[in-house]
Amino acid sequence: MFGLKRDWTVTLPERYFTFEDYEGGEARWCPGCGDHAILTAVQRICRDEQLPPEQVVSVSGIGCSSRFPHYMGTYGFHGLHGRALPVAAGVKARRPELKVWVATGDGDCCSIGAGHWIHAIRYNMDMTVMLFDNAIYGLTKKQTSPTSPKGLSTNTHPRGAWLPPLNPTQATLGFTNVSFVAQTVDWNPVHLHATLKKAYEHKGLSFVRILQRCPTYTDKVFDDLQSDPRKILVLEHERGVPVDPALDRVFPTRQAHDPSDMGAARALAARDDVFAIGLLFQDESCPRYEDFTRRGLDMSVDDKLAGLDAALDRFAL
Amino acid sequence: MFGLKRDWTVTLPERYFTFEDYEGGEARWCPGCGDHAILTAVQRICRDEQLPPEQVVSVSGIGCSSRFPHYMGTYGFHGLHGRALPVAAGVKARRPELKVWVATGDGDCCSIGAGHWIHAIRYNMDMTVMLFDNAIYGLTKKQTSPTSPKGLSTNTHPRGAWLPPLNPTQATLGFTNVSFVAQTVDWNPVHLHATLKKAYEHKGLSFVRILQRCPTYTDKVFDDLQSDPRKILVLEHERGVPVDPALDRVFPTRQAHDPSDMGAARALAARDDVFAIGLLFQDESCPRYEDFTRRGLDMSVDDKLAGLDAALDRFAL
Amino acid sequence: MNEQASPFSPAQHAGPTVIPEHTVEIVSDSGEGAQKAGQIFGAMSAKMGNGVWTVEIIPAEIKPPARSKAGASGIRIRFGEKQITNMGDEADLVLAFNEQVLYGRIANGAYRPGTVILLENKWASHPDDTVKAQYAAGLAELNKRGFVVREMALEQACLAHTSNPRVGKNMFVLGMLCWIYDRDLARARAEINGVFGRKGSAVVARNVELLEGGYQFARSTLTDLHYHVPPRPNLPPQVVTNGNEAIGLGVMGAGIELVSMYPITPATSASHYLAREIERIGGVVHQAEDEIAAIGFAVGASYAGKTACTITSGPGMALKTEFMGLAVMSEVPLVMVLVQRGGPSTGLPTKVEQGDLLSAIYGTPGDAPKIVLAAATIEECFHLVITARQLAETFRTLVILLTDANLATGVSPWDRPTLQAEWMAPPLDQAPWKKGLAPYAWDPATGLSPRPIPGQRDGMYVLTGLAHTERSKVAYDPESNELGCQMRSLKLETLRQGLAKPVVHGDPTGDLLVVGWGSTLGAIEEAVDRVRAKGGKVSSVHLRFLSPMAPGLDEIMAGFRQVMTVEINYSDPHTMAHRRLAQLAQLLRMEHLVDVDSYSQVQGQPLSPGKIEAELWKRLKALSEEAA
Amino acid sequence: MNEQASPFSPAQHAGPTVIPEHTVEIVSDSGEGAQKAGQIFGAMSAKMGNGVWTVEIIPAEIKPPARSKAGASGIRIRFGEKQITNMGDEADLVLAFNEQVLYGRIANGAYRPGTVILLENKWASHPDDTVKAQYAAGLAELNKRGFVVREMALEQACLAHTSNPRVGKNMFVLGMLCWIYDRDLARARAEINGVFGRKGSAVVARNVELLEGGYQFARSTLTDLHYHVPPRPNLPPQVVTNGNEAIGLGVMGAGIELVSMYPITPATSASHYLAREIERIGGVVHQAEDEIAAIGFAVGASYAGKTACTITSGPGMALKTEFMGLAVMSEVPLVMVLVQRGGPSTGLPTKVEQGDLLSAIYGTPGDAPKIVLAAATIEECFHLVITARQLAETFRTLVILLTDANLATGVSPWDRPTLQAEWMAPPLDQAPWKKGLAPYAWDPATGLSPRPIPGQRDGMYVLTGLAHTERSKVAYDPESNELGCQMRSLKLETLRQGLAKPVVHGDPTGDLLVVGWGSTLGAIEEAVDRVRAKGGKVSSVHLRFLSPMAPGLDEIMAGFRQVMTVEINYSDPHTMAHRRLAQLAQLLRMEHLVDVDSYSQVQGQPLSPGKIEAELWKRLKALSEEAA
Ligand SMILES: Cc1ncc(C[n+]2csc(CCOP(=O)(O)OP(=O)(O)O)c2C)c(N)n1
Ligand SMILES: Cc1ncc(C[n+]2csc(CCOP(=O)(O)OP(=O)(O)O)c2C)c(N)n1
Ligand code: SF4
Ligand code: SF4
Ligand SMILES: [Mg+2]
Ligand SMILES: [Mg+2]
Repeated sequence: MFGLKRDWTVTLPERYFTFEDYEGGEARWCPGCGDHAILTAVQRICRDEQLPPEQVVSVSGIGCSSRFPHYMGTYGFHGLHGRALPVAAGVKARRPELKVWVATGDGDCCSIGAGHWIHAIRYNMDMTVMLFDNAIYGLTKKQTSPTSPKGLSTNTHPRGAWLPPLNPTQATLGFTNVSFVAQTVDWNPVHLHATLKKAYEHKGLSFVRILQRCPTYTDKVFDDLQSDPRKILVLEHERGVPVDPALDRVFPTRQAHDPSDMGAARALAARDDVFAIGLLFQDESCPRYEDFTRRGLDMSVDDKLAGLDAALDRFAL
Repeated sequence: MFGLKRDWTVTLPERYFTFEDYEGGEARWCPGCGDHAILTAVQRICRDEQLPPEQVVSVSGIGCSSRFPHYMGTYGFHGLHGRALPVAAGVKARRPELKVWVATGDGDCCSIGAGHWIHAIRYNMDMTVMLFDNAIYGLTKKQTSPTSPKGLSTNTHPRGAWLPPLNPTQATLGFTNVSFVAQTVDWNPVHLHATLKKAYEHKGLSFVRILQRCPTYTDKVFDDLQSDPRKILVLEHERGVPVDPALDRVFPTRQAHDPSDMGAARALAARDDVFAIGLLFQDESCPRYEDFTRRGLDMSVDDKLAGLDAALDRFAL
Repeated sequence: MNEQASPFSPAQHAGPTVIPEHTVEIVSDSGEGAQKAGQIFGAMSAKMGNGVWTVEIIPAEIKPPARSKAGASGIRIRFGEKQITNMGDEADLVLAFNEQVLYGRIANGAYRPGTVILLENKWASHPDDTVKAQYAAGLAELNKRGFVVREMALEQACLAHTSNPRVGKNMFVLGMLCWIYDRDLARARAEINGVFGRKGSAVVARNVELLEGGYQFARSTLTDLHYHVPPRPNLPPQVVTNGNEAIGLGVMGAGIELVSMYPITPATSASHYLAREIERIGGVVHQAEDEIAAIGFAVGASYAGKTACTITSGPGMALKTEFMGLAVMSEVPLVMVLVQRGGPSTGLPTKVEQGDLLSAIYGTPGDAPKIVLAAATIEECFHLVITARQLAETFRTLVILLTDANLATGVSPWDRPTLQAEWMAPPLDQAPWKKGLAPYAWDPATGLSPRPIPGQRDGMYVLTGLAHTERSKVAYDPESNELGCQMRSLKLETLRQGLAKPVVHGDPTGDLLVVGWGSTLGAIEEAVDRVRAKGGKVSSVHLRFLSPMAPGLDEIMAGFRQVMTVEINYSDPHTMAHRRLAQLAQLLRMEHLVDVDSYSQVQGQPLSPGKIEAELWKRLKALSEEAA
Repeated sequence: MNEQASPFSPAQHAGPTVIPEHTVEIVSDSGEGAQKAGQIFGAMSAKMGNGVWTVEIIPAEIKPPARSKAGASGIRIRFGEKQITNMGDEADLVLAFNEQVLYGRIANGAYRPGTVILLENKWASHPDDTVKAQYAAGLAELNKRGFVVREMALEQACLAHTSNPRVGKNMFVLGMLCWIYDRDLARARAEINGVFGRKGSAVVARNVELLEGGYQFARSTLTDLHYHVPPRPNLPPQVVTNGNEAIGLGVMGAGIELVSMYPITPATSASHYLAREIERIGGVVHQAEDEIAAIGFAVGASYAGKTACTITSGPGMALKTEFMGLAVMSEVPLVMVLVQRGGPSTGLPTKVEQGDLLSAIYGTPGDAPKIVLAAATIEECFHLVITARQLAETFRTLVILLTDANLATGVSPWDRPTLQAEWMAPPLDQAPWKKGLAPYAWDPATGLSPRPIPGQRDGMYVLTGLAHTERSKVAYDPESNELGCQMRSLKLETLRQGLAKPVVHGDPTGDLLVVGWGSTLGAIEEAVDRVRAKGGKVSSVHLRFLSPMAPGLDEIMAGFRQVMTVEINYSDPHTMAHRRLAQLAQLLRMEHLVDVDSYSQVQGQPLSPGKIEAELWKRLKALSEEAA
């Protein structure tokens, strides 16, 4: 941020933002909820990037995770269940300069919002989409979500969920115009931060699935991964999510993976013996929808009036 | 159908159904529309299988293709745009014995119905889903569909569609619990019939994407494939769609493909130099949702009353 | 005016009969060009100063078979010496390319005994006996109904000018109409040039030849069919559009830079028009993945300070219901144009109905007061979009603008608007927000509040659909919820108080008052005028604001013995003791406790002035019997 | 009854004061077990023959921080010698584990001057000075408001029986209540055994010890707080449920074999209950991917001849709007239970409101007549599901059953129903369909028609949401559309004519008539009774059928000088000249042209009898002043 210059001065920005500038109301998630860590990671990135809070918009649907905007000190849109992505796309359409973070749950994104999910990936508008995957409906108190493991007992499937869980990462990798897909876990702040930062830097829609602990309703679903960290497969690549040395002890299992290799990415996403974290796929060359929707933004009122006049001419007698 | 017995008699079914039994009103698609061929193929299969027309339900959304049920002589449900799949699933839920055909368009299935599409695949209920992919909104007169090729001029994108087309087959192969995915083209009745027959025989949801000509609005989109039939890659496998020798001259390009190989299936789906027809993937072991929803179907009224009484007991003072 | 004296110019013929107006139809199989001929005839008539209303007759299928009832494709042109506001009553003259396509029109009540039908007669000698028999039967049927059928060898006559009369006969027919209605052939040639010019001079020449051939043919064979419809004097500059094009122009006029839509009939053609044209004002059309996403995208853009609208029809609105509630609750300005069609459910997608009034007003769960307007004319389709945008932003809410298939597909000239810069949305405000000012700093007297826009420093807030305080903080306490509800409701009252009293058409008192809304304006006023001309004491009032309703209706209604609405939506027949009434009637009764009755139909058709007139006489008669 | 004489049995103590009823609250931080204690107390009281209404106080967050206003978690128990139909007015007695959790309750008007508050006082000596100060300030505030605060060292006293008083004190408090309200301790022990039995005898013993400790503690420290509430005589067998459980039981009683839902508060708990229990009748619960799919799945199952329902709340209904139209249009029987919550939009998801009446009736574009019922009691939640299923199948349409968060979460005993086989849906009819009989062979007198089911030979038809003939053939002609609309509307009239005239509560004539619907029944009638007991001429009538409305209301209303509705949805305050009224008031005005006024609130709370009573007196006073 502040680099020392030749004359030993630093350039101080006109406004300097602290972490607190990105804090909204007190976060009211349960103690131990993974959402806290995700919030902190995003706030840190905003601070590190010195984003003017008024230039940031966080958009969400409905769910525990979708309370996210309320806890940010930026502009926010806490909308309707499942509809974060269309709203976020609308925000970007004619305000491409705004920085957009999308917080969505596994129910919000993969169940009621699934149709928008496919299409948001295809629009590939520049925003960071965080899938808070706690494998459950949290806010409504423990119903099966598409990512709930088979057999999980919930209030809607008290004798165990019937179907194998949807794999959001694998699904996303099958959609069209997908430009950035990563995975991480809430319980490693270092990798979480690094992944979200990489996602933030990506030009296009970055889709980050975050395994998110819900101690209240699914305290056991990630037990496997947490008790045996070797099941976490850290992806390594020079163009991938940077792997902090601090991770060496925590997550010893590693694999080199070139994020431009879609076939390998899909294979990694499909594995159920390990959970791959890091950047699975990136392609910065995918067209971005805002490059179409921004057209005409700079037109003056006079130009518009002239345009309308010409439009009327075509109907004139 | 009629096998000669040892005593030179044949067993005649009590009722014998002719092709006409599966015909509804006169099909009112445009002359040359690919929908006609699909209808005929389904009617043939119903006849060949001697399905009592009252045991067959064809379900659709809204679109040209969704007129399909009206032209069948069976039960039918011509519902809402994008909602064929939930309705079909509801039909099967407690009537697993009914034979269900679903007719859906590229707009119906992949745009407004996309969320249901993902979940219907996951439910994997025993039905045959035919995606009539004409790369356009036909009924509403030429708007861009998710599968419209980039650059196609339509009424909503008169200067050409902006985004690369969604690949429905590739997407489906990324969903969870997918059990049958095939592709074919309307203009080869032999392969079309063979593919739909294979799909019909599959126990679970069979998803068949059919390239369907719309001479009225997208007369050129399949020109490439039609003018150069070598671009059609016919998949061959003993467990695949049987390849009729009649196809040898028409579609010379062949490839062996084991339909249990998901990786290869995804790679085939992604190819844009050729269009693979035949069975891309099949897995009969996927759980079927109706096996859960059918539970309790055989309970008598007395049993139910006793059950309810016991339920009340739990609240009794 | 064309200076050259044409050999076919009307002046050379002795006296056409002067008539105030006529209604003509050209009816054919799909693909025979009837619409093109009618459009040119309508445009010519408008340019010659007539009032004109044209409406296309569209088959339900995309490519219906030839010679089928359901396949009727064509056009109706009503034109006259005054402004024409609706498609009128039964046609005076019909040009038909076969007899089958007439049946559907007859079922729609498009003709009356006396209607002259010029009928292609090649079917009488058709090789297929079925066709021959059909034709004979059709002819008998038409005659039985009292239509004046004149069989004509149209294609035969075309053969002198083209080898493919099926394709060329439309211009031949245009020529015939030019004779019959004393139109300037030079002007017709100019139109043909405009329409076919791009296809090269040979095409133009061929069509002009057919035109002139048709003119000559009619002049020699239809000497008695020769009319003159005088022009309207001193017309201001006009544009000719249908209602959806007017909506599109209105969107541009309002400076709405984002149109977020999902295709649905009959709304879509407005978006088609905009997809081609909106770049003229630097806007874009977004075709979303479904209607929910369409409105969500527009809401997102509007939240971000950009003017956005969504355009849809009934089933689309049904899907938008939840987002409509969010827009109202979180006070996001949004314009939704609702081009109504026949319902319920998929209903009659291409047909006329005004059936979505109550669902527009009441369709959102909870108390969701919003502004609902209805355009009564094609011209209003333009102007009310601009009004709607202003209202949406001033009142920070959802504004629904209702139109219907009748306006959407009707084509008519209207006064070319004088553009105003103020119509356009103001540029994005990015000045710092007043520190400490709440994002919903409701003025307790009006409910209005200024709105922070992302990018405005110190304006940061989190929009939510949950109950919230003026700081947009989620609040579950009784007071906050009550205050929010009150402020949203108060805005409607603020608007209501500012609305002008509706204007009565006709005398301010009398026996019968007709209240209408939307596209029925022209037909209602025409019917009222006819009844009044014959002494009936009837007046009408037409509402543009449905929610809130303008004040002053109480007093207006008090001046009449009976009040009724005329609408195109369902009401139970009079034979039922306990009737469910038409939609506006229900609203008026609730608001005003006046025993408002209704006359309505759900036939998928516009109401004709004649039908309304008949109903008015019936009511007047009942009233006078009651009085006696 | 427990035979053993307990050392603590009430008989040993001299005369508790006999009272007709009391309302008690236990309020705590989340996780302190207040609800469990209250539930046991409520169940005991019901078993002892009291009328009981318990309602849980639920924090908005899942795990709110301790000692926070928004974190209040607890329970209210109102019990008395008569049937208790609502949560009552201000509490008589409150047990509070800290002072902070009381603020929200005070804001909700839950207490009155004189309410006795037994308050944990450990905070007075808390190590954290802020807490100490908060406690002191709280105490002052409570006293200032006139509450009778008694500070008590509850946790301290628990220490004699447990090392973890935070967890155990709820049973201690239960013991205290047993003393205060003269409850049979043996019964309490039995309840504890029932609740904790699965956790082993040690747990039961620990809790029983706490119970008895609490009893002794109260007996020695609260000698003046000692009441007896006599039981109701001759009670038929009772079940105790909340409204959502009653819905679940009703679904089973109706033999509905498929519940297709998507989670949404406050509807979901009905589906939770069913997910556990519906297999008892061989049914299943389908959790769909969204609300649209949920209703679509149910519609598909119903089309296939299986009884299905969907259960939802406001935002869910908004999404179902389009399918609701299809069900009406294509005449698919369907029950939709709508558990209302605060709106509009996401609104107040856990709070009480009756705000979805108009959107249930009018929310579907086009004319979509459907049947709308509202349950007024928990018992009706059970019975009206059964009615709804019968209506849906007989009238071949959508039936919406309205309940609300008040019924959904209130717990009260009701008469155990005597089960009837006819309640259950009949078995699937697979007999051949009568050849040639149309799938919509509408009886022109009633609009009713028999329905073919897939699998029925010769019954094949294609259901469509397009306008269609009785053969279900798509039809765009005027007559077919009009006929279909009429038949669907006629069905409502057929039902209406069969409905019994609503019963007036109170005298058939008088000054003021209150019309209500839904969960307000108990509070309204209680208020009416109080006013009547003091001589006010007020009566009430409560509607179960909202669409169509039962006949006879006209005559009933004519017997009163003024008619008003009492509802929990938005209406403008009286200070506004032009008011938007509450929802039923709007409907009554429209149907009956009577100047119906409304009293309504949107505070997220049930209306208490006291509030209603006060309003009734205000109206009566105004009426008598008017008369003077
Ligand atoms: C239209 C609609 N349907 C249902 C709901 C109820 N609802 C709120 S959040 C939620 C699911 C939350 O699950 P998820 O998206 O996984 O988020 P989490 O709470 O687990 O973070 C549901 C069903 C709603 N608010 N709106
Ligand atoms: C809710 C809703 N939105 C929009 C429509 C209008 N609509 C009817 S069919 C259709 C698209 C048809 O395209 P596709 O699904 O590809 O079918 P095709 O006509 O090409 O066979 C649309 C948008 C509708 N009927 N309902
Ligand atoms: S319920 Fe689960 S997801 Fe929701 S806040 Fe609590 S821990 Fe987090
Ligand atoms: S418009 Fe296209 S898809 Fe529709 S019927 Fe005609 S050819 Fe077929
Ligand atoms: Mg979740
Ligand atoms: Mg299509």
